[in-house]
Amino acid sequence: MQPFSRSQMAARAASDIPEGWVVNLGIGMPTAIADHVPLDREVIFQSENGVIGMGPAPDKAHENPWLINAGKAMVTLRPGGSYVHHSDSFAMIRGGHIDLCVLGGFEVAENGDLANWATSENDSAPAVGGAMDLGAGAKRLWVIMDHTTKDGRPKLVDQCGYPLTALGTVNRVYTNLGVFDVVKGTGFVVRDLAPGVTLEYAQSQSAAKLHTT
Amino acid sequence: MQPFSRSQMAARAASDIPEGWVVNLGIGMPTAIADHVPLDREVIFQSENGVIGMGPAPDKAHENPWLINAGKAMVTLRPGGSYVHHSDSFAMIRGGHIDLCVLGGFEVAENGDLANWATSENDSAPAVGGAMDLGAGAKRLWVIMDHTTKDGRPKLVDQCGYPLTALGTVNRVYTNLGVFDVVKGTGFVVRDLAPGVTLEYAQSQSAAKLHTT
Amino acid sequence: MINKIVQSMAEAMEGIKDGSTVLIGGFGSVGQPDALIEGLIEQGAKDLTCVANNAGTGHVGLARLMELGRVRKIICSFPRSAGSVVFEELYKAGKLELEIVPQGTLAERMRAAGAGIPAFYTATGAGTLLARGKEAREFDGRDYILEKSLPADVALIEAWEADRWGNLIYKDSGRNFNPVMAMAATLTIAQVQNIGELGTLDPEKIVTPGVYVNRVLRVDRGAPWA
Amino acid sequence: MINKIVQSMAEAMEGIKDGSTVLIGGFGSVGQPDALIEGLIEQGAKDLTCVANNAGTGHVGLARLMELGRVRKIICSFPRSAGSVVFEELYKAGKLELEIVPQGTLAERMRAAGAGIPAFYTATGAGTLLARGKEAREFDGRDYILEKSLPADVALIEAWEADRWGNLIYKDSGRNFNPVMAMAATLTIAQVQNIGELGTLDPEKIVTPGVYVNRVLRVDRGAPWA
Repeated sequence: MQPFSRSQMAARAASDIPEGWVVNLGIGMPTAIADHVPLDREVIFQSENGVIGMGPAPDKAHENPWLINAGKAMVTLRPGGSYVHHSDSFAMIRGGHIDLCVLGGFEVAENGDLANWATSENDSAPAVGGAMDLGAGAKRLWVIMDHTTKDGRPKLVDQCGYPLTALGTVNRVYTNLGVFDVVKGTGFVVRDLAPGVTLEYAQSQSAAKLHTT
Repeated sequence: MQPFSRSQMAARAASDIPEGWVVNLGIGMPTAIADHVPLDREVIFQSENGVIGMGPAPDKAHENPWLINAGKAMVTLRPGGSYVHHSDSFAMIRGGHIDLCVLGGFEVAENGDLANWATSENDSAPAVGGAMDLGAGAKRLWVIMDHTTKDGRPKLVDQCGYPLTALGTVNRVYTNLGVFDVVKGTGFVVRDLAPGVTLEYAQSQSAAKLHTT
Repeated sequence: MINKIVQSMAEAMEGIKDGSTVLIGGFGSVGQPDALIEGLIEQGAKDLTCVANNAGTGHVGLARLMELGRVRKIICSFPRSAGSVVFEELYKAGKLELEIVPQGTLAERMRAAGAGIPAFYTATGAGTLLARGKEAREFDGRDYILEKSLPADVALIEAWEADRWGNLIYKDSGRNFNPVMAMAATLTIAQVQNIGELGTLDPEKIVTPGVYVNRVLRVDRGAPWA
Repeated sequence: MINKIVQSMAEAMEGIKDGSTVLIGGFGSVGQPDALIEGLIEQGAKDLTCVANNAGTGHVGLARLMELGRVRKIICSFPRSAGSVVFEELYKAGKLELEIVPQGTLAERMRAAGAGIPAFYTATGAGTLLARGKEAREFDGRDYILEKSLPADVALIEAWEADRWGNLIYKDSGRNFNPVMAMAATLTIAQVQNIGELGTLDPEKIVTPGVYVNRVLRVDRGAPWA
């Protein structure tokens, strides 16, 4: 059994992004997806802080501390890129103009619910950032995350236990075990499994039914 | 009796605009006010179509057909001027950032109501333009108009008969007979009368009580 | 390679359906996509709802589209102006539906559609004829009315310069309704005077990011008519 | 002559009252008005409600203001981040009120305040913990919640260049919250790196018209810290 490495997960997600899409990548694992999209496949990466058309991280000689992404890392602007302010940036996000958003997740439910911002109802100071805006506003929402928590609990679930970020909007989940579509009325549908990972094994690591077809 | 001419009315209103105000002038008589503000008294004229810091009309040699005001006349941009789109322009208007708007009027009531867009309830296609936005949004609303209609009916009234543009927001009225403040709880208060115009005469031309002090 | 530049008017107009809501940019003739309106006349879509600041003048452009019986409804702030003869006639004959919207509310309703806001409150129009049938509500002692967003199928807009990503730069007062209309429509088609290589438009001057633009057609329009 | 340029920090901070709601621009350190925050610390106003994307890091700037007990409440989208030690401590001790707002809702609530919109509907947060106590409503079969505008007494912002009318141009990702905060506050104070003669700022590049700005202070800040 060869579960996908993080880099392989990111590459797998990247390979599913066609040219021309406007894409917002969450902080952490999602950000790595951009590294796997070749520059000649023109994908427009948008960042909440108003950068449209981000390019790769600059080399030392071209660092520009005024140009950062939502993760506060220095980035570059591609030819054709532009800047907007926060309200215009989120108008773009909330108005359905982002073709795809990829976020990390604590849990994804078979109805497409996402929990990724607070680990308990009692945590009164969780950091939500732009996750709820992206979760509700993007045309497509993919989640990239390990299939289970570090202590082995499933993260694909029949119902989220953690507080929700967005309701019913996840379309696909990339994990170390495979790729799973979230289909309205059906639930998780296996699209691909990592080499050597059987459906039975993936199911045993999930707390929701995995469908085929 | 020497009622104010239109030019004198405009000059009178212009003299009451202090340096630094952001001012929107309605189409028609209000537009003429700008001509009476000397350029060295810096007043920022804003136009609904997104021009901030308009200057005087261009001479023939400097006409620019891309640069017009809300009345669709060619204008200039002063040093320090800028452009915004329609939604940003009206955000400025509706958000209370315009110090003064001057509009024409059919009727002004003693409670500050303005009617200036439709001549009857039955006219189903009157042109409202930006009048309701300006009437509701500007910090101060002045009206410049003849004291009576062409056939002699008073335009300062106890209650508007024409459909309303904005409710209770007129602060001052400039007419050919004088200048009248609209004071909450009192009504029209005479601020100034044209040379030779008596209070009695002005009152006889009005359908609302004119107060002094 | 992303390339939103189309080579023909037919390509620009492709797929506009009968019954569409069409936003038409411009204020006066500045920023008005004259060529695209002609293209729409040619293209043939009918039963349209058109949204513009005015209801057309003379017998060209929007007025011509109306005259041809292709417009079911017009949503605008200023229907009657000098030369709005076609509107006057059709409206009087009961052949045209009209929705009058205050100019700022019109712009904001389109911005809301583009920004994912289905409805918002505004003081504009509260207590007037235009508040009829609208929900009223008080906030902090002031009266407001609820206005719904105004999304559209198509936006026809004009800009000064574009690149193949569809980024747009405007000239002087040419922005007006164009950037908000670009946000509000599913299919945004821009008529531009100039096309620059990707990367030549100053990122700080781009007002409409290409994200909002689907097709760009170069039209050497010259100056707006007075 | 309009001249919004002030010569000293004391002049910039004049009149900020106890109990004020203060907006603080920036995202990360880009566009963050560090000098003005220091000026506010010096100025002394207390019992403040501060609005910013984060709740401060380390023991400088906003964190320092909080540490000094001057902040009653913080409204932000991302309170807990690496280094938000002062926030953590005060919050745990019950010495700081917190309102968590999704980042886009935060920006839009300020834009609404600036645009005369007392409230608007959004899908962001609908059905989540952050919808508690908020009115919910369905439009076209989708759930939305009502969000109120967020007006303020003071905005502290940063920009790249200004002129004496208060027009502002930003640099790269330096716009972020600054332009919307400028709209939302009664008193907007901008810290800028450069001041140009009136007329030297490109009118097509001015993002914040001086109409929204009350005071400008030149501060040679240099590059944002990483």
